[in-house]
Amino acid sequence: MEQLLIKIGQNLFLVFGLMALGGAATMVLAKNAVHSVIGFLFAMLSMAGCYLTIGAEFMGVAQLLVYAGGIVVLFLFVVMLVELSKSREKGLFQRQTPFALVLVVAGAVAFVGVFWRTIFGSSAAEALTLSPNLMAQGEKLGNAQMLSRGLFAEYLLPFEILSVILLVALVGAVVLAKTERV
Amino acid sequence: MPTPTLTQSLIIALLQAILVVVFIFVVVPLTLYAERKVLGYLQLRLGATRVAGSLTGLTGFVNRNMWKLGKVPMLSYWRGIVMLVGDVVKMIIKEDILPTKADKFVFFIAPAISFCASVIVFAAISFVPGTLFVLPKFIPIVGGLPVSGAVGDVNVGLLWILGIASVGVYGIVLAGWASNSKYPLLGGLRSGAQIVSYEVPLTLSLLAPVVMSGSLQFSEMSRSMAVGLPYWGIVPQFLGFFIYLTCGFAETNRLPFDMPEAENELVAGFHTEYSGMKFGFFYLAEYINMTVVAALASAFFLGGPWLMPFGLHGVLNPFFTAHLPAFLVPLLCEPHAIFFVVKIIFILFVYIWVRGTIPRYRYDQVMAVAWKYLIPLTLVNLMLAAAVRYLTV
Amino acid sequence: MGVMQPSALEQILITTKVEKVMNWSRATSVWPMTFGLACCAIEMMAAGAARFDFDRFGCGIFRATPRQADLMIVAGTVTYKMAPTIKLLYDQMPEPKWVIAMGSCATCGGPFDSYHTIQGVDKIIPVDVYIPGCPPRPESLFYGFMKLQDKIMSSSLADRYREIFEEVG
Amino acid sequence: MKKFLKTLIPFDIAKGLTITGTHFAKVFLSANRRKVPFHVVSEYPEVPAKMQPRFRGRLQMLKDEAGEIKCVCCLACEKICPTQVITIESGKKEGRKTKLPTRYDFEMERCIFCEFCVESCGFDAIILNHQFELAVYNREDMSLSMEGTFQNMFGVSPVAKFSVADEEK
Repeated sequence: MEQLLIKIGQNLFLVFGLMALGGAATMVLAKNAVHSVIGFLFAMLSMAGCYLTIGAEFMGVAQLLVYAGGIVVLFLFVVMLVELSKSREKGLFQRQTPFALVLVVAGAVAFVGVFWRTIFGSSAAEALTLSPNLMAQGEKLGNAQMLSRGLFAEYLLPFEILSVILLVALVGAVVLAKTERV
Repeated sequence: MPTPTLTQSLIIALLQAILVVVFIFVVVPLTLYAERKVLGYLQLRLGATRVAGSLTGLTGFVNRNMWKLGKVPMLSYWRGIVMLVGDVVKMIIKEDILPTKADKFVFFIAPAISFCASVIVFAAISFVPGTLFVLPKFIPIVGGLPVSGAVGDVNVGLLWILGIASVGVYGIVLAGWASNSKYPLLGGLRSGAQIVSYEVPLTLSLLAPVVMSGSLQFSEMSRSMAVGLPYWGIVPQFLGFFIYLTCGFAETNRLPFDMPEAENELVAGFHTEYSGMKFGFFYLAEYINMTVVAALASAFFLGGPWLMPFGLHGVLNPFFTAHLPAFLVPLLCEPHAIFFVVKIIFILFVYIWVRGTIPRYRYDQVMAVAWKYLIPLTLVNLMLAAAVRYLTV
Repeated sequence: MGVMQPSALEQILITTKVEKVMNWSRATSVWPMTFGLACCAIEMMAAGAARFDFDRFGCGIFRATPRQADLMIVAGTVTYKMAPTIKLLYDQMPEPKWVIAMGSCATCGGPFDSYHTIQGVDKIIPVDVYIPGCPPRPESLFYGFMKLQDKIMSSSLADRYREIFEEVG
Repeated sequence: MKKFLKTLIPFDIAKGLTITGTHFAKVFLSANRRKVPFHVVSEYPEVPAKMQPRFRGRLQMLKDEAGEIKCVCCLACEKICPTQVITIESGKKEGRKTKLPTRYDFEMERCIFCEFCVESCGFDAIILNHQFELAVYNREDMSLSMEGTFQNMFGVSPVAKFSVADEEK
C-alpha cells in the first residue's frame, strides 16, 4: 500500500500528463463542440497539475488563471453561439480534410524527429538541462521571482518578440472583422 | 514530532477535507437563515418565525399558552432556525427533472463543476496558522500527529484561489448552454462576460495589499499585517477595499449585480431548468463563494485572519495570558480562529445588507462600472501602493 | 370538527417516522412560484410585503421558475387563452407540488360566467386549497396556506402514489 | 467631471445603507421584547387579525330575539346580486304573517363580497360578518345553506386549529 502510494506520488507527473492527453483526445474526437471545449478545459487543468508536480507552482497557477479561467471561457463563448449542424459549414470542413491530413502527417514526422533527437540523441544532456545561471538563482529565490528573472532578464528579447506577434495577430483579427462589416 | 509517512499524511489531508466540508455545511445554511432574517429586519419585517405545525406539539403547546398569557414566547422570533433543516431535506427529496432536449452529460456536470470549484478554493484558506489540533494517541494509524489549520498553505495561496474561482464560471456557462433553452443561455452568456470582466479589477485590487506586504501566502500576509502595515489593510487601502467588495458582489452574482439569474428579465437565469438538489448545489456554491470572498477580505484588508482589530493584540495579549483563566487563553489570545470567523460573519452581513438596500443595475451599467471606473481606479490604487512600498522599504 | 385533536402524548413525544420528517420539511419550506394573473396577485404581493410578511411561514422565497417551486398560487382570472400556459407551468413543476386557487375567479370563474373564462382552475389542474374572496385578504391567504401546510403534514406517500396511478389507470 | 466625481463618491449609497442599517438595529433590538415593536408586521396567526368595521366577510343570516329568521323572502337580494349566488325558496309557517325561506342557498365560491344584498335588504335580515378564514379543501364546502353542521348560514363557521380567534371564545 505504502509503496504503491509512493510510486504514484513519484509518478504524479505522468498521471497528470496522461489525463491531459485524455482531455486532448476528447477535444479532438468529440462530436459536440461544447464537449470538445470541456475536453480542452480538462487538458488545461491537467497541465496545471503537471506544473504543480514539478514544483513550478507559479506556472501552474498562472496556467489555471489565464488558460483555464480566461481563454477557454472565450472559446466556450464562441462555440456556444456557433451552430455547426448547418450543412454548408460541414461541407467546408470536409473539403479541407485531405489537405489537413497531409499537413498533419508532415507536422507529426517533424515533431517526432525533433522529439527523438532531443531525448535520445547526442545533444540530449544539453537540451534537457536549464541554464546553470538560472539554476543557481533558483536555489535561493522563490518560484515567481525566478520566473520573472528568466522572462525579463535572461530571455527578454524572445519574450518581447512573442508579445509583438500576439499583438499582430490581435490587430489582424480586428482588421478582418472590421472589413467584413462594412 | 515524527514526520508522517505518505499514507498518514494522505489520511490527515482527507480529515482536513472533511473538516472543510463540515465547516461549509454549517456555515452555508446559517447564512441562508441569516439572509432571511436580516433581509426581513432591514425591511421592518420579521423574517422566518414559524415552522410548519408550530402550534402543535410541545413547542406549540408552550408557545400557545405563552400567547394566551399575553407574553411573547422566548423562542418566538428565532424559531425559523429549524427551517434551514427543512429547506435542505426538502431540496434533497424533491423530484429531479432532466429536460428531454438537454445535453445530459453537461447538464449533469455543470453543478458539480460549480460546487467543486468553490469547495476546492477552501483548500488554500487557513483558519489557524500552524497546528489546529493534535490527534489523540489511541487512533490506529494517525495517532499523535498534528492537523494543520489549512489543507494546503501554498506559497501562491492568493493566485490559487483566484485561479480555481475562475474555473467556477464554467459551471454557470455550461449550465446555461446545456439546458437547451433561451433564458438559461442568455444568463450563462451574461455571467461569463460579467465574471471575466470583473476578475480584472478584483485581482488588481487584491494585488495592492500583496505589493505592500510582499507575499502571496496567507500566513505571511497576516504576519506582515501585524508588523508592517498600520494595523489594518483597510486604512491605507481604503479605496482598494471598496473596489474589492464591489467586485466580490459581482463575482458571486449577488444583488445588485445578479445579472446571471436576473429574476426580472431571465426567468431565473442559468439555473432555470434545474430542480431539486442540482439547483441546491448552485445555491450552495453561491454561498460558499460568498464565504470565500469574505475570508479573502478579512485576510487582506481587515488585519489578517487571526488578529484582533486595531492592533489590540499587542496590548491585550500579555494581559490576557497573565490574568485570564487557562481555558480562555487559547480562545482569546493569538492565534485565534474566532476573530477570523467574526470578520467573515461581518462581511457576510454586509453582503445581505447591500442586497437589501441597493436596487439592481442594468446590464450595460454593470459592464460600464467594471471597465470605465473600477479598472482605472484599481490601476491608480496599485501604482500608489507600489510607490508607498518603494518609499518605505 | 373535522380535524382530529392530537392527544397529550402526541403533543409531548416526537414521533420519529421518516415520512413525518419528510412531510414536515416539505410543509416548512414551501416555495411558491411568482405567478399572478389579475387583481388577486396584488393581494399576493401585499402578503409578501412588510405588513403581512409571507416570509414568516418560510415561503418567502418566491421562485421565478416552475422547476424550483413547490406551490402554485393561481391568483386571478383564468381565461381560455391563459389556460394552456397554466397547465404547462404546472406540468413543469417537479413533484411534490401543490396548488392554491386564490379568489373567486380561480375557484369557479367568479363574476365572469362567460365564454372566455374557465369556470374554476380545477378543471385543468388539481387544486388543494380554495380561498374565496374577491380578492381575499392576505390573512385569508395565510389561513389557506396554513390549511395547505396541515394537508401536507397529514399526507402520506402511499396516498399520493395511489392518486397518481389511479389517474394513469 | 462632476458626474464622474458623483459616481466616485457614493453618498447616496451610503445614505441608503445608513437607513436600512438603522432599521436593522432597531428591529433587532425590539423584536423579541414586546414593549414597542419597531417592525410593522401584523403577526396574524399568533395575534388575532383586527378587521376594519366595514370589512365584508361571509354572508350570514340573522335571527331576531325570538329566534325567528328575519328574512321575509322579498327576493331583493337575489335580484340585485351581480353574480347570482343567492337562491331563495319561500314557504309558509303557522303563526307567522310574512313568508319564510324554506331554502336559502349561498354559493360562496362565486360571491364577490360587494355587499349589494345587504344594502338592498329592507329588513336587516342578512349581514356580511367579519369572518375571513374561509379557505376549504373542497369546492362543495363553499355552497352554504340553512342546513349543514360544519358551515351554515346562521353562524360564524368553526375554523380549524390554526386560528387563535376560536381559542379566545
